[in-house]
Amino acid sequence: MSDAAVQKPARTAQLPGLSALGPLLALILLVVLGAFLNDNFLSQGNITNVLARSAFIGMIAVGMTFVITSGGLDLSVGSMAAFVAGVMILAMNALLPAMGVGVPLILAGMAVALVVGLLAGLANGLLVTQARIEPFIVTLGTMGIFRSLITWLADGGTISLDFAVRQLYRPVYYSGLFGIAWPILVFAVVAIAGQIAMRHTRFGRYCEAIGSNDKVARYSAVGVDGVRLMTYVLLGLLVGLATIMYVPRLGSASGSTGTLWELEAIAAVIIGGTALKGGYGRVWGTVVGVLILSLIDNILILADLVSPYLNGTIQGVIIVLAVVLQRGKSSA
Amino acid sequence: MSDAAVQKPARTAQLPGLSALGPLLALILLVVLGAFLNDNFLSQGNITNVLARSAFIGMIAVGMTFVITSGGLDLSVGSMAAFVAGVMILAMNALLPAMGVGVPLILAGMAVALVVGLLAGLANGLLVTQARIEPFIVTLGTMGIFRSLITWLADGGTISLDFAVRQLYRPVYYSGLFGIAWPILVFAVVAIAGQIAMRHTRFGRYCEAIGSNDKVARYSAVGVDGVRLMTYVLLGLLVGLATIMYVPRLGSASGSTGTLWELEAIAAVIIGGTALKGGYGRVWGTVVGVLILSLIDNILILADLVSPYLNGTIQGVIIVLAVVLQRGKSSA
Amino acid sequence: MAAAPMLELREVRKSFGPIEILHGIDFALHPGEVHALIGENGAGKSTIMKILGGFLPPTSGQVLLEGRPVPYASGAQAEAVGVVVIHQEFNLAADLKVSENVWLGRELGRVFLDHRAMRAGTQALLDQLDSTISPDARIRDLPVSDRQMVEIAKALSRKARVLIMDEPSAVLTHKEVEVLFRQIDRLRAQGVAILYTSHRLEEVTRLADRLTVLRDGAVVRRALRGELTEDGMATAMVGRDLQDIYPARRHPMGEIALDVRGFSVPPLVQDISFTLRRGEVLGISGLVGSGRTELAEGLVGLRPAAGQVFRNGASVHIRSVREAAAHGMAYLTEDRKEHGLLLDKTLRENLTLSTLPRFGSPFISAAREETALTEAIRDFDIRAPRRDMAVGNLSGGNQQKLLLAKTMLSSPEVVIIDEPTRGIDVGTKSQIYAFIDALAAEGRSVIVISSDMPEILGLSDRVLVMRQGRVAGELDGERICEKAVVRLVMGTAEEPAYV
Amino acid sequence: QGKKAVIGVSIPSATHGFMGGLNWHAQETIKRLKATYPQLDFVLATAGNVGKQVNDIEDMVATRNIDALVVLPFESEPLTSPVKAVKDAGKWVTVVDRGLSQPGIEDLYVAGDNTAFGRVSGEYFRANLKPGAKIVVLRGIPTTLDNERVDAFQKAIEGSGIEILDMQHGNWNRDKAFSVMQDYLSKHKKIDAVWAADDDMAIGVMEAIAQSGRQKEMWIVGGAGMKEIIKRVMDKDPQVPVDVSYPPAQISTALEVTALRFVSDTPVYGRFIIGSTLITPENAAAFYFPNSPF
Ligand SMILES: Nc1ncnc2c1ncn2[C@@H]1O[C@H](COP(=O)(O)OP(=O)(O)OP(=O)(O)O)[C@@H](O)[C@H]1O
Ligand SMILES: Nc1ncnc2c1ncn2[C@@H]1O[C@H](COP(=O)(O)OP(=O)(O)OP(=O)(O)O)[C@@H](O)[C@H]1O
Ligand SMILES: [Mg+2]
Ligand SMILES: [Mg+2]
Repeated sequence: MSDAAVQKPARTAQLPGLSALGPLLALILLVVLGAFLNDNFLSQGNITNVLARSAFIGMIAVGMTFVITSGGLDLSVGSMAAFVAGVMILAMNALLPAMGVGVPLILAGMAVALVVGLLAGLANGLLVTQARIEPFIVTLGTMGIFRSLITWLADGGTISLDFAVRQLYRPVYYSGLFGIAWPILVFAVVAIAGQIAMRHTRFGRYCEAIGSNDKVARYSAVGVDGVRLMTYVLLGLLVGLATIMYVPRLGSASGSTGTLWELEAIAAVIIGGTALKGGYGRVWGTVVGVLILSLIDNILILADLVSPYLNGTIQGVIIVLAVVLQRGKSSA
Repeated sequence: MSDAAVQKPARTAQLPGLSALGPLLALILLVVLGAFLNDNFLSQGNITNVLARSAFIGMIAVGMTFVITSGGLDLSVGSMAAFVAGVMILAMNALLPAMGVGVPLILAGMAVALVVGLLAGLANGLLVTQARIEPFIVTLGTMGIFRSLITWLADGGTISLDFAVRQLYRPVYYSGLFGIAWPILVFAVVAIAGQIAMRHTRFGRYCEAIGSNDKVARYSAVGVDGVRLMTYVLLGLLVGLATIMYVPRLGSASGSTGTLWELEAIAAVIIGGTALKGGYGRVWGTVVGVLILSLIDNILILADLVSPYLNGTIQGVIIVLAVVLQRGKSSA
Repeated sequence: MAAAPMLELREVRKSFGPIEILHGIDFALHPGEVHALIGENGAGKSTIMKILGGFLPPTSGQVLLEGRPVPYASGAQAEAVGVVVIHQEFNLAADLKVSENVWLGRELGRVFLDHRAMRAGTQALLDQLDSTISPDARIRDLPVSDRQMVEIAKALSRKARVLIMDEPSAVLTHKEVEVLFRQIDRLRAQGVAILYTSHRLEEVTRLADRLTVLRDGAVVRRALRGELTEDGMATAMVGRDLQDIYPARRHPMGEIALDVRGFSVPPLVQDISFTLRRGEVLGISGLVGSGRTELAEGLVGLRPAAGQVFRNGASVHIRSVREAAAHGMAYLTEDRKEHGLLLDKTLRENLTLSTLPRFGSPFISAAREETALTEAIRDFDIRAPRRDMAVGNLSGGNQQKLLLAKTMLSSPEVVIIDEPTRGIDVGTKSQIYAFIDALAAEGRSVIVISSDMPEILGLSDRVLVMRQGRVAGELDGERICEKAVVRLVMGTAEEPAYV
Repeated sequence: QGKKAVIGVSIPSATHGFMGGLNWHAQETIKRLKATYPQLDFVLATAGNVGKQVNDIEDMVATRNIDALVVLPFESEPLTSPVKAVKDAGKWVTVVDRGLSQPGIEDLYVAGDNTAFGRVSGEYFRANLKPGAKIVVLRGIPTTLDNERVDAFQKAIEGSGIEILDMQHGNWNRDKAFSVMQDYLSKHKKIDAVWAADDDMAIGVMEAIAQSGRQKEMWIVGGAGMKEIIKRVMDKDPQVPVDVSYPPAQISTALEVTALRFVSDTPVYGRFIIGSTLITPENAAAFYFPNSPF
């Protein structure tokens, strides 16, 4: 009797269709376009530049992927980065007389960045999970708060790292290992770890479950609030890490540091195929999204365009087109 | 047998609980605070200023309420307003030689603003409903596009309305009826119409249904794409209307017109109690949200605070607090 | 008497807001026994189950596990001590895959997830259930019946001492129900205490060692196996005698209202042809996954489809439910949670959603909506503690009744009803059958898709059987009998047409 | 002559009036120079934030092989080392308007004078207001540059008995300035003068004052030299008695002088500081560019 059932065409799992590869396709098209527009586009120097500068947004976007996957949002990351950078520089300058210029001072600065990032993320996370305020509002609030705190700390101007310390710290952005710049290495590690965490650990699984249906997750013994909190803390930590790579690049922080990073990070996540409503996260997609956004900027410089005023138009069109390529998915 | 059901106290529609009144409470607290901090706060002049200023964001936020309620989002409204204002001014300046200074010219300008707004909204809506791209991405793209188009039209500078036309047009912002400024009146009409549309027409009901579960809406013979498209078109029209009230104020538009209006509008909607995920919209809440945001700015300037650098901190804290007052709801 | 109770309720009361739903329930589950809980829609069965499973706290009274107050305050904690619930509403994350759902909260693997082991474990469970669902399928893409099988697999994977099942069979066909029963028998033999509820009383007769009948939140009858006949149960539940629940049939039929030729709904449904007359009730039978739902959704424009459809002789192309409605066709979905009702909206908003234009233009008349709701509550016997409550808080059967009322509000000429009495109590079933009969009597045409064999047999003028997306055969008049239908459904013999 | 000399130009994008003017002058000058000197090529990039500007400069070096860089730093500190890297790579560097935080990097420095901008304004207030006069100030976007201007202004009026009632950020934005001024007007019964510190903000301020009908009560000093404001000064508008120059055309000077370096042998090293002057009805004509968008 059960033969009938066996005869039924076994329903096979769908292959990752064209839709999943959409952003990748867009990325490849951009690379081809770039190579076509300018011979130096594929030079090691240019590739290093593009990848290294993607690293900040990239790390943040990886963290953002978890937040969004679990149904949250964080608008504060740009301001948070500015704030963390400011506090980090102030701390290093303050410790300088006591510790002198040296690796310990740099390490202390890095520790400060991570701790401040963690605390900032914790604040967001607690407001979301404990006070139960919409993430949009919480992080809109903290976005303003961090931004104004850094402006205030900088007295409206710029907080600069002591010049001697700066010289010692510079290589963290500008040099690297085996010819690969540090930010690229760190970003790669974060991305791979993120991808593994999303696909192969409980944490990633729980983020997806919570984003898909938090009630079901709660019924299934998933510590919903804990996981949510963790996503914000993780994001805060990654903001701290991004700052660690950012400060040696520019050696200063001001009220305008990191403006609009949040929008770029969220855009990268969504372009990469993660659902804004949560429930499905794709870390490698986010990395592709970040690269797409960086490449657009890079290509705009490669070619001489009609008017710099129209950059935004081209950017906007490319972003939309990149997503049209994965239309199949979002229509589902 | 079925008596049991019928006997039940039928029509005791639930009283709006404390949670629903949360934003209202926050508004009242702010007013009390303002009155306490400065004697002029409740002066007619100040109240008129605050309300009239709120009108642009307010009208846009009313439209945004429908977009968000039906599960969408529009990040492009600020840039769209700048673009519409620019095109409107250019059109009026261009028509001036032919039409001369007069009411017909102003009316022509208004018509241009409405049509351009409508078309811009239509573009967003079609990309969302026909090309099936995530609203976040679509409107992030068009945000960049509109912004760069206005900058390009203005050649990086400011587009100014002809002085004589300006003089004729000014009263549309500065004067009013029965001592109430026009922008306030128009905003009030929009808000009331919006509230009625949300609560008492099919359109509003469909927006909520689509945002709540678009599949159910589709299975229930609701023209899901049509309604979604309508929300973007309506928002575009309201951006046009807001522009009509905005242009007579300063008579100019530039690349910096309307920056961050989108964030303010969305924040107002969410503070007002509409769910960011869609499914539940509250137009009067949005109005309260807009007023809260305007009042915070107003109070910050009227009161003498520690440092203007910290304005953002206070703003952020108040926004979060305003929402804590309706915590009950969002935790549900 | 059997061993000491495993799980027990003493004097349990439960109120939602000011309304008391359970009025002092005493109730016990014993190891190695199947205990059936039956009652009308809204009697409080699901509520009792949620209290037992730790998902709801009782307002007063005690819940005891092996004689001691339960050591859990949430469903998750209850599961940890072996009290497992299969909910009436699905408890699956739609974006996740089957195996991900089965293991949710108890994933295998130390640091990294052991995908292979979990997949294999899921496959083994599904095999045990004779199911062909892929462990890698996303829940979102599965039909309700498959989701129910996943729910069962998920529950079986938990090492249960107490297994509580809230209408697990409502969405299953005969064949799957058999599979389920085999599993229940196996667990009973292993000494698991099982609580079962269903509106199909023959299942209760087949399974239950012990029976509790609930009415309006109070226990009205307790019985042991064999003490009550199905009629007796129905009488105890409803509080009055029930006549034959199927209407005396046969109306004069009119001309052809719907003519479907060579209709395909990719990927499964191929080349379907049938006709439907005015005043006719056409039953569609088939296994889970045979494509009945796809066919129906294709017909009303919910899925892309190919082929010809004629309404009253005129060729029509229907691309959306709106167009279907314009041609007088309506479809009642089998998936009321995902496709049927807005769970966070009130009864009124749900009832009128598909027919809003009738309630006033440009402004909706709330008064007329209220009137319609009052009528729906009366006609369909919808039991709601409050009229302005969210539909998600209604009992499952009452949601189904509301969905029926909503579909019927459009007074369609041709109505396709997918699983009309899913989760509906016996008392109300006869009302719904009478209603369907009345539709036919008015000269409307009805298609009933059902996994409930007696229902197909009792209602249909003609039966269409589907297998693997194709028409396996058609039966009418005297040829409609259980054997013939089953044979076609299973594809085990040639068409018994000339018997 | 095989290879063209490439000059990279990196400036902030046109987010407010002054920068809009600067963008316009940059583009016009590039057009003109390209036409005049076919052996020159230009790469123009505009950036909305510091990070983007650093990226642009990196890209110009890596992909466009620039021979010279003309840069108006978004902020001084963070651009110092990226620009230094360009210099170290052997390129010509011209810095415009905002100096780098380390001296001696640039070959050519063309700038306005922020301190003078604040001081000249302050001195006008000091000379034209009685002790005890009350003024309000609108500040720009919180930046070092804004701080310099405000500090110089405050220093210039020190001891004059002029009271600053309020100082809030108007972000060099008309709309924001409008609403800040509206609030000042509700808050303060008596205001003798407004230092709007920027002509865009001055426009917003004037509208707010016009609305309150208090035009007679106070005058306004903006800054930068927007054509509408210069026109009013020329026309002896009592509300806008003077303006303070801070010419967006400085970018043209920088570009022209840099170009000169590549088309002739003229030695062009050095510093060109374009002072801020008080624009009065007498000299206004010299500052009036009716074709500029600014
Ligand atoms: N969260 C809630 N809030 C308000 N009322 C509720 C809630 N949950 C259940 N109820 C009410 O409690 C009553 C009992 O519901 P329950 O789901 O236990 O019924 P049931 O016996 O399972 O019925 P069915 O056979 O239809 O599934 C119903 O009237 C229902 O509306
Ligand atoms: N070859 C196939 N490829 C992909 N999906 C398939 C295939 N065969 C069947 N399906 C899926 O199986 C399901 C068919 O079930 P459908 O709901 O139409 O059956 P049904 O007869 O209505 O059964 P029930 O309603 O009782 O579940 C559909 O979801 C369909 O997508
Ligand atoms: Mg139930
Ligand atoms: Mg079906």
